[in-house]
Amino acid sequence: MLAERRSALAHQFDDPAQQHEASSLGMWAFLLTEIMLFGGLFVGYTVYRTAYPAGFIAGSQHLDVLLGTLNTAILISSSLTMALSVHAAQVGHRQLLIRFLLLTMLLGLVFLGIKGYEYWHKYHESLVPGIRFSYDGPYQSQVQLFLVFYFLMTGLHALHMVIGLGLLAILAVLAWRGVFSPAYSTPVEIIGLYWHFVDIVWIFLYPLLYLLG
Amino acid sequence: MADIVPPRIYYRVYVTLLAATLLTWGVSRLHLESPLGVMVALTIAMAKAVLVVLFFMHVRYSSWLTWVFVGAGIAWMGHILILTMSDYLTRGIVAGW
Amino acid sequence: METAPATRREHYLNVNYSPTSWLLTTDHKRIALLYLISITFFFFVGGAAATVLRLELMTPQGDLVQSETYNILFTMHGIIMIFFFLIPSIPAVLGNFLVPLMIGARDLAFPRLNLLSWYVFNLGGLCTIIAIAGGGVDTGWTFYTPYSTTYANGYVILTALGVFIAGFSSILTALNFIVTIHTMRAPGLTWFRLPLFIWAHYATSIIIILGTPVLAIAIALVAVERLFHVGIFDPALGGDPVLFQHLFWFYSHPAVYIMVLPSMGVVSELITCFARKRIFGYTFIALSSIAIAVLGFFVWGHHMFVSSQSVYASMVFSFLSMLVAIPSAVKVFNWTATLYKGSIAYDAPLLYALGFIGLFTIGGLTGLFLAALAIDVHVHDTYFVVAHFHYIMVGGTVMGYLGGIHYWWPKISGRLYPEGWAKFAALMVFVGFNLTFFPQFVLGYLGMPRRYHAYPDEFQVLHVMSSAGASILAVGYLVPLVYLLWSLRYGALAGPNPWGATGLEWQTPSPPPTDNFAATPVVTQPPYAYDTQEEATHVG
Amino acid sequence: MESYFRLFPEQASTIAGRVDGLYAFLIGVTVFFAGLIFLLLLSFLLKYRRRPGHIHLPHREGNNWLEAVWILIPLALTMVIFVWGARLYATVMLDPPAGALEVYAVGKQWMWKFQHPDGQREIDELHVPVGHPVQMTMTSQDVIHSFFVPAFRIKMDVVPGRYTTIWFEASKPGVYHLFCAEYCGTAHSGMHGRVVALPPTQYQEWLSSNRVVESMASTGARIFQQMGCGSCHDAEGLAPPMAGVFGSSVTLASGDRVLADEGYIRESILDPRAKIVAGYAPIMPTFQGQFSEEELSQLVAYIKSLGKQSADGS
Repeated sequence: MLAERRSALAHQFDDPAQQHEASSLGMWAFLLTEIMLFGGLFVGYTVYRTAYPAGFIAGSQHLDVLLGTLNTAILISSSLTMALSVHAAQVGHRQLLIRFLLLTMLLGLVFLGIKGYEYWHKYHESLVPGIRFSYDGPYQSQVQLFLVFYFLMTGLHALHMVIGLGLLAILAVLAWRGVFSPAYSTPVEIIGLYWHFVDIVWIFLYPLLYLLG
Repeated sequence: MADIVPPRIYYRVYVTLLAATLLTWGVSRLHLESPLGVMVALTIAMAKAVLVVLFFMHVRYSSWLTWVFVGAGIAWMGHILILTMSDYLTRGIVAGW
Repeated sequence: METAPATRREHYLNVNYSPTSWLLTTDHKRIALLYLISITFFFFVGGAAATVLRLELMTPQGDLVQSETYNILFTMHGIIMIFFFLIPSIPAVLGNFLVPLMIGARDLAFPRLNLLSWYVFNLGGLCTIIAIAGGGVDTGWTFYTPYSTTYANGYVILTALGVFIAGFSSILTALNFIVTIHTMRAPGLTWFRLPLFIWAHYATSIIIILGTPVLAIAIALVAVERLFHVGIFDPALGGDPVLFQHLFWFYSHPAVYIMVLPSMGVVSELITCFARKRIFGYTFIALSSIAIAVLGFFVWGHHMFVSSQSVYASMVFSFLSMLVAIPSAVKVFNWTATLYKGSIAYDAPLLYALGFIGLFTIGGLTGLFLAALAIDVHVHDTYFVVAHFHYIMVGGTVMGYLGGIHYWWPKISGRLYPEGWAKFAALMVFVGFNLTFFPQFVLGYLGMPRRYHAYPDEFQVLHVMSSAGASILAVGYLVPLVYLLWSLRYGALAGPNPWGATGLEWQTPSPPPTDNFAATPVVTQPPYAYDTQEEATHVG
Repeated sequence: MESYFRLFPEQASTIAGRVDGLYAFLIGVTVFFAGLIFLLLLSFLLKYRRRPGHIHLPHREGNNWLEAVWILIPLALTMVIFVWGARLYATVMLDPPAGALEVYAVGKQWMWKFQHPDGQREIDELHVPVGHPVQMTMTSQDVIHSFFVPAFRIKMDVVPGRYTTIWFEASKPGVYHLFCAEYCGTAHSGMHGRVVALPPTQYQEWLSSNRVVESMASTGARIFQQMGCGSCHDAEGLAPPMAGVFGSSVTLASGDRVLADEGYIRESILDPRAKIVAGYAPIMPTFQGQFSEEELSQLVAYIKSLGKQSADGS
């Protein structure tokens, strides 16, 4: 029922092509706002990174490069499975679509698991500014500033991942109900755009946070 | 409707992205001088992002309007960074910070 | 003559009267009315705060309210008027109502997002109202750090959350406009046949999309710093308070253009209609809207000339600020030239439009004072600034908003407003406004700082003039509220096109049917083709 | 009555007249363009009002020459305004004339605290000589304030965590308003004081009648002693010697060079490891939280005085 209504052409559009164009353009416009949302944080990061290079390098040493690299690979893999999901939807291969969507979600969950482990580890090391923080080494306030940005940037990114996982779950259910077809794969495509965007943010976070020094 | 991209392109892009990740990690082990190291890391990140945008996000096969939107995003991101830094980087010249 | 409602025609207002048909509507016209109710409420809340401020300032001593209260009042006045009235005013009410009508579409591209944006808006408003009811907040609408993060009193986080949430409602509206204008124009409606109102809304939407998220993140950082006591902007922990100003003004300067561009769009419509003439320099006006949207992002540092920003950066920002004056000047000259050899009818909407041109001209020219570095050093954070931005935001935006409400009222309600009362109100607003804010230019140059609860005696005469003007202004705002409500029931039936205007919105009945047009219109000529129309039959 | 209603503020500094000159020019521009627009609007409204028998004339959609005129003329004018404003701004914001009197200011909620080089302290009142440049070095103990003297046409934000500077030269004896122009909380409007500009001889009298035991630099020297700063900074090789540092260009361990100004000295006391001087180990502990802003400025004044002595000596 719901499925049928969704696949139907909304009353304000003339034809499916127009609807598809509008949806995809809408997602791109939304991604523009997302870029600027992260952009504010990137500006803050750049300002302080320039002002306190040594302190930021010292802060970066407290991150686990191996886990960061692993997570980068996982997220890139999830982008691949997402792209393959879109392909499966476009060619109308329902089983493959469901499988790739679930795989994407699985990879996303692994990413969040590793991220959670890193957070937990920071908590144990008392390196969570504002919650549990004690640090006696050099550049104390600058290391704290670095970690504030680490948590803000990865936290905002993780929040986007969680939202993305929710959207993927909805897609998986809809796919299971057989909503998508070669004539109607728009939702998979636009949520795919969102997922890839989240991937791109991480592609920048990885060198900026983990690979200093 | 969007063109359908053959999966083998996705796989190729995927392998390139993984290789680039390894590369950037490897380069970071070399502990290059501060500006150079950052430049290399950011250039690789930029290249990876371009690959994702062009292929995974289908921009290579999309209308000019999508290109405009992507361009606007990059331009505005650069703009807020450059104009803000124009303050911070010229402060030292004057007394103060 | 319109036939009496005996032959009941179905339109968007009478199609269903149930409360849920309003609260769950996805009709852009109904959502526009929902917004109209919300922002009118916020306008009068913000206005009430201003009334107390003006009363307090009649005497140099702080005798009517305590300093704490005064600070809360001007903060609430700023936050409510800017985020909950001015920014949504024209886009969310007139824009929502007219964008699909003007481009010949049945609705916006994402009607459910549109409804969501209204709920999000009210949620943000609710947070702010709760913060006020609980005792308010005293950061100023600018939330400057480290005051807001460490020292301020009251519900800073809740208010910040309100502003944050409201930001997303304007993002949703803007996203809808951009997509709708790109994909849903009627056949034949090319970009350079679009009404200038649409161009203005397109430009505004660009600013909202690219700017609002930066404000959101800046405000979120303030909340994080206040909540967790980590130094992001606090110098005691290695932060930089000036960074907040950069992030804040990156949005909040372009926000001025979010407020005034739609108003310029309205004025373009009004001038052509009441001069019965094609607009002069259509392309220049259209492109100047885009130029303002883009250049508007390059000038934020002119709020920071004395903030300890680098002298060189200040010079760059001053230079860029000068450039943004040009597209504004282009618009004013073209509107003036449009009246040349027209056939001008002095209806109330035109009076508002003329008021807009006059006040915006003053507001724009005084903007040059503030962009000129050495003058800004003296007048920064004085009443000169207060006067300047009220000329732009009230003299500009509110004039355009009221003009637009009057002009499209017959379309929205199907009824005519009483013309005599409307002219009277327009005059009150114009006179009251100038009396309120012109003396503030003088005050500012004399050195009266803004946000002062008490002040030295020598400023009193000008303050009293200003307060007197404000009382006239208040009448000017209350009168339309009364007669517009009155006209809903007693106004004469309007008919589809009472002004004899061009534009697709006038080619459908008033009020329009839910789907806007019986058949999708086809556009064959440029906008404002008053010269190809038959001689107007409208009697002015 | 006259003092209760005026259109322009008093001119009491050397730059006030120059700022007013630009202001007058801008008023001229405003009156001209606003007047032009109003006159045109008014004449069109009257001449082309809709009336029976009024005929539509042939329509013009635009005129590119006209557009060029009203783009280029405003552009040229704004460039004049920009250059004029920027030059004047550079005069006010950049370095003060040599030999300026250096006064330190600390803003806090809700008062101004000043200290003169010879050690005189004032609260909410600042005595300055007429005809001699004064440089303010300012910081804040809490939130952002702004030092604003309308009669001098100067204003500068006073920002916590850093020094900001502004200079002026009073040109007319008198008592002038000093306002805090950046909103700073509950008693923001109560944070005002007076600037008393005195003729040089009276200023000297005022200084001597307020004779204090110590100049700022000697207080700074005493703090330097008490805190044991000398045990490293006076010892060979442990820490950089302080003599001659101020105003010099310091090479850092990172290879960068910085100018040793007030801000650098302040930062090096509070966050010694932020900029390590080349050739020294990062052994200095932070003094964050151990000095008031006044004490910091006294230390700065002391180190500044050492810089000058050696400069004189060499």
